Amino acid sequence: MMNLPLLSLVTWTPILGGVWILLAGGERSAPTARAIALVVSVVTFLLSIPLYAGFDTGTHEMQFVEFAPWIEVFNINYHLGIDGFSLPLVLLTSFTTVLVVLSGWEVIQYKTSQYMAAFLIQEGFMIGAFSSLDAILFYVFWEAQLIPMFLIIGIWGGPQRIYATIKFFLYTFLGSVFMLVALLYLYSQAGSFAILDMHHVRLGLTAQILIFVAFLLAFAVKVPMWPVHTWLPDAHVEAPTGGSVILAAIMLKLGGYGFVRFSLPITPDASSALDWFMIALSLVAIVYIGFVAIVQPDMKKLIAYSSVSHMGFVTLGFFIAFSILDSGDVDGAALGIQGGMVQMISHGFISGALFLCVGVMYDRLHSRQIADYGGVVNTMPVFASFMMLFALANSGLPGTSGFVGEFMVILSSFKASFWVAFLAAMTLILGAAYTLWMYKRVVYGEIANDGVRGLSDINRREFVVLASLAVMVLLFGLWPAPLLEVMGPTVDNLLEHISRSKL
Amino acid sequence: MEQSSTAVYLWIVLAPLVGAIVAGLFGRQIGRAGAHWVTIIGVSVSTLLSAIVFKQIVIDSGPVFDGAVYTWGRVGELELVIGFLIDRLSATMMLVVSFVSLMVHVYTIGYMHDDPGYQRFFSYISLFTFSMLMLVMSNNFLQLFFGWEAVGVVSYLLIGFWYTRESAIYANLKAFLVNRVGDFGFLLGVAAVLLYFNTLDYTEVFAAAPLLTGETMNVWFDAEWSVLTVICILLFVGAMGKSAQFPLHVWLPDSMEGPTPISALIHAATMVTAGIFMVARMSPLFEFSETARSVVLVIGAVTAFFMGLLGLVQNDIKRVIAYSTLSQLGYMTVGLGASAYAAAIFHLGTHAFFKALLFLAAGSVIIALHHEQDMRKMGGLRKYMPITWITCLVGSIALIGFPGFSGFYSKDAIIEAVHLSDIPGSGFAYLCVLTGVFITALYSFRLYFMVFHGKERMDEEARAHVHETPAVVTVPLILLAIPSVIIGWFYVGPMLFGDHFGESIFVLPENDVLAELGKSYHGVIGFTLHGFMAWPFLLAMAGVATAWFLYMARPEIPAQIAKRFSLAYEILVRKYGFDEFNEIFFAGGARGIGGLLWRIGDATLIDGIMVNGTARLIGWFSSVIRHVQSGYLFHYAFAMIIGLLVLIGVFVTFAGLS
Amino acid sequence: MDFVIPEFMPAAPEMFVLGVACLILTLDVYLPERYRPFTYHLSQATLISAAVMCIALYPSAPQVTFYGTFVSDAMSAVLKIFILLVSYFAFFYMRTYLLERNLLKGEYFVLGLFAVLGMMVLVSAHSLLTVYLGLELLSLCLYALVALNRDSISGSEAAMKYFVLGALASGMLLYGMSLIYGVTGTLDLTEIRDFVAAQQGDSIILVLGLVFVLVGIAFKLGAVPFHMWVPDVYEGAPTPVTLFISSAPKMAAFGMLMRLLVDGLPGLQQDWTGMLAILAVLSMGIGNIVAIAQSNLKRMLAYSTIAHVGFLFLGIIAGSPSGYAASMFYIITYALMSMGGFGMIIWLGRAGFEADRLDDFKGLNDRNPWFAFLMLILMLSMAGVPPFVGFWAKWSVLREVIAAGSTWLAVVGVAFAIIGLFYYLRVVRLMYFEKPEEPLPVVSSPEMRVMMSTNALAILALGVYPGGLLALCVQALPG
Amino acid sequence: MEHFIFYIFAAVLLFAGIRVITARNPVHCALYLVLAFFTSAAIWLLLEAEFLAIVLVLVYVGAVMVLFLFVVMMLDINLAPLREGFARYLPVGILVALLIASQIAVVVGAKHFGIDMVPAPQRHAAGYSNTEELGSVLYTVYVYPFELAAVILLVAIIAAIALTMRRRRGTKYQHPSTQVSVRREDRVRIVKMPSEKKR
Amino acid sequence: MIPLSHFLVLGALMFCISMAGIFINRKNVIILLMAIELMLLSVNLNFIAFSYYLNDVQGQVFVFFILTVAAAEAAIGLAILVVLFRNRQTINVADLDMMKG
Repeated sequence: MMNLPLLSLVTWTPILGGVWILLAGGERSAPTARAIALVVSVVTFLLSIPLYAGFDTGTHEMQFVEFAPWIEVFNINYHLGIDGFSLPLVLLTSFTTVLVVLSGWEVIQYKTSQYMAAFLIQEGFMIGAFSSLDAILFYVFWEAQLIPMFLIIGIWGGPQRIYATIKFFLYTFLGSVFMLVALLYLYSQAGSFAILDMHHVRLGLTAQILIFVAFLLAFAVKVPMWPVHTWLPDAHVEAPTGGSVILAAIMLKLGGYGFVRFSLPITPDASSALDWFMIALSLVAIVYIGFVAIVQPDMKKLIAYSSVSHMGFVTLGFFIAFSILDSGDVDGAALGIQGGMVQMISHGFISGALFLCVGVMYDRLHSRQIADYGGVVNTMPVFASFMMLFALANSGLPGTSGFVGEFMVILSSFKASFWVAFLAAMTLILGAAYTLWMYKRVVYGEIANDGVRGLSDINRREFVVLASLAVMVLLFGLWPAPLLEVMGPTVDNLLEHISRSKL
Repeated sequence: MEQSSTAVYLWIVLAPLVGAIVAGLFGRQIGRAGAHWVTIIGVSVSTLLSAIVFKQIVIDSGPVFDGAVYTWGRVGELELVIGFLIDRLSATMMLVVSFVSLMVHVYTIGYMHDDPGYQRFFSYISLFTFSMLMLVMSNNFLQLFFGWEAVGVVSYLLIGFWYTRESAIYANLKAFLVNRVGDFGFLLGVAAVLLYFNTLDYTEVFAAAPLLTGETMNVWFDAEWSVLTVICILLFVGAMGKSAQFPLHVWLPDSMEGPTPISALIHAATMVTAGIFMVARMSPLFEFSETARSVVLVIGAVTAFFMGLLGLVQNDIKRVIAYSTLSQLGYMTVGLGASAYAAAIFHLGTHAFFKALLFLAAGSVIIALHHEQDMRKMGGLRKYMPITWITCLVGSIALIGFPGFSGFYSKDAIIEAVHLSDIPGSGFAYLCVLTGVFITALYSFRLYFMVFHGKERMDEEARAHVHETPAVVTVPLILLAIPSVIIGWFYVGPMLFGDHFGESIFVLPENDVLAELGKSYHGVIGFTLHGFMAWPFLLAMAGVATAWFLYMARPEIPAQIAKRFSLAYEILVRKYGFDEFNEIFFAGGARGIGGLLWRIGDATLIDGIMVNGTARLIGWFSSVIRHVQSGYLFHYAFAMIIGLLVLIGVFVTFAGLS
Repeated sequence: MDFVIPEFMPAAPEMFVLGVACLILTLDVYLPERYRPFTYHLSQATLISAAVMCIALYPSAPQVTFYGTFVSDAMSAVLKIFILLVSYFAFFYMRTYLLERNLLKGEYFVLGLFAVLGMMVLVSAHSLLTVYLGLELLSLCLYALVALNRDSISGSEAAMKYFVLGALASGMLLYGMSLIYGVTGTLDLTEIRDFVAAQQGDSIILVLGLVFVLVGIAFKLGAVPFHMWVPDVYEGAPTPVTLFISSAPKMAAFGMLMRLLVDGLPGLQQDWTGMLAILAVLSMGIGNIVAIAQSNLKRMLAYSTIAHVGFLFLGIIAGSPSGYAASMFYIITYALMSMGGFGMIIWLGRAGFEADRLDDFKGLNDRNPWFAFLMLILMLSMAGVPPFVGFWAKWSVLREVIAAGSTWLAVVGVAFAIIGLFYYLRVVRLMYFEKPEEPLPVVSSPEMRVMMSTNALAILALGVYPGGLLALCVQALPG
Repeated sequence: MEHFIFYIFAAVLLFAGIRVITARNPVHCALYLVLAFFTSAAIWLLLEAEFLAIVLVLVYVGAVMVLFLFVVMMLDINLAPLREGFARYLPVGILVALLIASQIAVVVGAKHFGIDMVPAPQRHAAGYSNTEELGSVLYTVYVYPFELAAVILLVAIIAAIALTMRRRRGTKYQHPSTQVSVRREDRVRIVKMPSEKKR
Repeated sequence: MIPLSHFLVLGALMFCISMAGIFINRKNVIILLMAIELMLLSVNLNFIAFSYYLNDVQGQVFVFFILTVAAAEAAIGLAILVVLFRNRQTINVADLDMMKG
């Protein structure tokens, strides 16, 4: 088992599967395309399970490392490996893709094979990005995955899809090219593209700050942080359900992942010098966006904004760590960073689930406007209970995964400053306000119109999708220990690393 | 009987949960009977076991149990666990909670028997029992917070049970949000605890508390606050939310919009006591912060008095009881503030019984009148439904604290305690609670007279169908009436002056008012008799008399008073305008800010100017530049030559000069 | 004076091409109509076999012959090989296009071959004289090719503009050469280098000459402000000729740049670095920005060429062998991409219908997914999005310019790359997100399909594994 | 003396050059260009480049300029509209030209190429032949460029033909092959007839 | 003895005159071609002057080739001119603006 190149398999199976679909799939053969897509995604998921089973939680070292020279001239290598940060995200990706394939099952009628192929290829690229240890390899995966998503939004999206998707592509590209410059600069300093070597290159403060800013552009756009978040609502609203799910559940995580993999370890001094700035941005995201979400008339937009707000906790958790470290409280810092990571995973489940819920309704009524609904519970009780669970999870109810991350981050931010914690904790009120108010208007109440009256409750396929997510949400809410255990050593190592100045 | 193990405690908690899950997920399969059987069995199991535990811990004064069930998560040295702390306090609470819930379950069979959401309702209330038990049995702040929020959610579900009613779903959202405001403070409190104690485990925190008395933290720019004060106040904010203390009380009356007196009862008798319990549990912290306690004291006093006043002008039978609940909660809080924790808990217990009794009675009245809740359409019911009448009378007497009835012992103790307390604000509090007694008597007997006496104001066909309610309703009434009368006799001694709570409640000797009180305590009889000579009794009697005068003898006067003091009346009817204020200021304000940030911030500034603006700028620029490409040879040549000129100028001439 | 027969072998490919060209010329006159295809196949065979000869004669060390007027080194060999291969593709497209519109004339291939000869001379020139002659040979052929479709109004106009501006540019080049000659007293590039290295004091006249020479180079590459001919010529010329002009000669021009600046005037490096920096920024800026406003694909690609030239300069500005290698990699891959782009236009068009409006690509995904996919590859590769080779091209020049310490240039570059992405995406958007104007399926000959697919998939393949080509370029330019 | 000659010719050359680009009539322009060629040929003679001077006259004046004139005549362009709006661009043109000229002149002026910097070489001996010297290197050292020049000329020929030659209807061509291969029978017919009787 | 600089300045002047001729001349393409010839002439002057003062024959050789190429260039230029005239019936520079932007 262990001597198999698992990571490569997990990365390339879906990509090759996608190509296979494209070759096999004329437009006639939608059923085949679906079948292949499902098989491939499930296989990928199964392949990713041994990663967890065989993962040694005792060490922070990279595991399942694969190494092969790629571009010898510039010492660029096909170098894969995962640690406590990557593993959960890889699993999340392979898990979510299965659901996405299912969710698009008979909903997508136009160019089904291209749709399925796009998602599989996307999956491969994302897993590759999470598991590459070579900066350039990472960058290639990071950029390449824009292409399928660009097409997904543009081809299967809503009326404003073209504006949305081009905005999405340009925004993200804008961020990443500056990251590329930073990476190249680091290469000129470190003489190697290996991420781990970059971690140890010594840099002056100015250089660090410039690099940090370049990275920030890339990751902040991806996360997204205020004020570069405006692509997200558009993209989410216009994207097909599956697109929104992947976007929210995984692509945003690349941003957070970038922070812990690049920004913090490579530019620790800049990060601690600018942590006030990052914290401020995160708080703005949490509060400002929370308020904005309240008034959204469009469900997807509302969830999109809530994503921004929740991702604010991720960045907050990451950067609160520094001021805690100064007081020498390593556990407190660890609490913050782990909180951020947990928040990413749980947000993957919850926001994905919520987008799927909206998708379920959209498939029936072809509207995302809150005003077009009301009293859905009368006709779709089962669906209503699922959505209730996810709504509560979204508002951070203890016992659901949504609580864990926010709880840890707030706890640690209190260690840094009372007022940071105060503002962060506002999410308890705001999150509940926008989520449950939407729930009230959409699900509760008398049947609003004939559209709602004609609704049919979720079918078996949708049930499976939502139920599996519900299980995850509850599992990690009631027992996050395994997750924390996986990250533990990696986080400690990171803290130990960033507490040493590079100057 | 041997010491019971973790398994037992787990069963106490899980039995209702199992019931809830079964009834919730497989309600359709097991049917209505199945649903109520499975849940009732579940709750009975935990009631039974709680009783056993109660016997072991309290009566046989067995050892305190403090143990973890499983590790929820570990971050570095910090270990977050799910576990139980079973001492005299929690044992008592477990018994109260499970018993009342059991009653509710039974009663529900009758009350809800023709409701489509029968199974769902049972699963909710079982779930509620589970969360409540988790809350009281917790041995750490994490689990406490978990139960804390869980009960909040279940109340959200219960209030919104009839989800097609606009009022209901408005009320449940409001309830949840207001509770969230409380939890907001509570969570910060927990965070503060973690910061200063570096653990969330009760025992460790309490052990370390005395060491932190000197510690101060900087909250405002330069104001140094005692850490414990900050922690206690933050935690108490949570209690204010759950226990509906002023100004976070607004959700409770609306929660009466919920489907049934049952949900109301759930809130009145059990959920709202979570806050009281929590403060009592945190006594080792509160004891070290006088400031915090006076805050508690004042808040409680305000609630006790002003919420009572509101009860006077309500006509909805459930709302009257709801406000009385608020007022009584105020009493408990006052007790806490005066560090008469035992008294508070005691009042909590007695109140649970007689208030449950009152609610069920009201419910029975409502059923009898086919869901008519307006007291102005009632009257003279005593001949139609004697049992309800008697039990309701018992309940009311207990409520106003007539010596000998359970309410008297607990309430009187609190009043005395406040009298003895000397922390800032105690004087004001004493005044409030005294007058509160009068108010209490007034509104409860107003209700009693309007419903059961006087002329029958209900319409004809309603009267035709009025009759005593079935046994499933009346039996619980009787079962609750008995303890409402007698329970005080047995427990006033041990609970207030004995060591019923033993170590579980910690009081500093210098402010142990109950001990002070205990000096003059010579058994139940003496206490009772002394009650007849005390101010509270007289005030209560005055209240009853006034009620009789206004609503029996001269029913027209209230209207004139209302006209005479129209302003005061208006204020009361408007409930001091809290709802309007919240609606406009908070809800409206939030929506306003949101809209503003969205349209101005996101749409206009960021998207309009920064993003699309840049794009437009580049587009414009390009459409301008492209005209340089005029198509004319000479322009092209000219461009080349200018280029040449510039290059020569820069690299030859300037370079040559410099 | 005594005369020794010079070494001919290094120049064998050139001589071979020349010979066959003349042969074809004669055949073309006397061959009856039905044997005409033969000339085409013969010229294709010539290109391939010349390429083979280049590989066979791949020089281990630079060989200078013909009394220092000709040099054959690794760089020239590599450039020649790719010039020949690219021309092979170009001739193929030329034939398909001309056949469809029955404009086919033997002169196209003859002139094409002579142009190829000119490029080969240019890249392996070792004296100002041969540089000039090669350049003129190339340019004259191109002028003629542009105008060769005699009935096309735009063609003749384009040719005229191209000719006048080209002559102006070569006049400036000559003036510069005269000054350099005047100072150094020699035409041999190596001797010039040694002279400049030896001479101290102010080299202001040399710098003046350098300016003029640089103008000539910049014109050939189409760098701002000497780019004005590019859009008009690209639009006006017959599409296959545009394809030809935009691919192979760019490599030759790169070779010329290397010869004159790097072989000849390394002593003035900081001067020409500064000049190139100005031109690079201008080119990247103007090229990318104006391209946005274009509605004609040929013009759009013309401006994108200008932008690409700006990027190409970055590597040379780096001023290190690896930097030159990066630029070489850039120009080669660029040639591949632009060939594919124009090939798409040729393939989409029919007799009487030039598919050079952007709107002609609407809904291509519905009409023919495979070709839409190929075009997607081409566009994104030009935009520099991985995993296509265009990314590696940008990557390598950026890496070099950063290594050379002028990170600001890299930042400017990527900033303009973002603007560039916008108009490439517009093409993708038209193909994938819009409905076709006339939904008739796209017909194409099998060999056309093969050529296009090879072209585009090569870009993908090179993107997945660029190592080989990168290594080749690096070793082709030793320190 | 030399100076005098030089300045005369320089002046004429400049005048001719200016007139080339300013004269109204293209024919005049061509003729001024011819003048320019002549004068510069003379200046080259001062520089002892006799061969080139002669080539310039023969090839340029003899061939190229004739070609120009031929084209000018062939495309009979009406001269009237070809001039208006000329003056408007003149100032800026002159300005730029002068700017560049002055910048170049400063560099190549006396400061660097004055007589004291670059002394004039002594005259060649009487027997010296510039032609011979060129000829000796042209086919040996410069054989490669020479071939290239040949190719360029070839290309020029091909291009010129390909661009301009077109077969018109009704034009008559000679066919030498048929002319050569004609037989007597095709041309003359022998008729036998009896001779006339004498009376 | 005439200093080299005189020849060079003369060449520079001629060069600039011809350059000016190319862009101030808005009407007649033929004149552009002539201006180009003039430009080459000035370059030749430079080369010859240098080769004389350097006493080095290469310059003259270069001039020889420039003359050749210039002839070829003129031929092609005129050919293009003819084609253009046949298509457009004009050789007015200001009319050559079909393609722009």
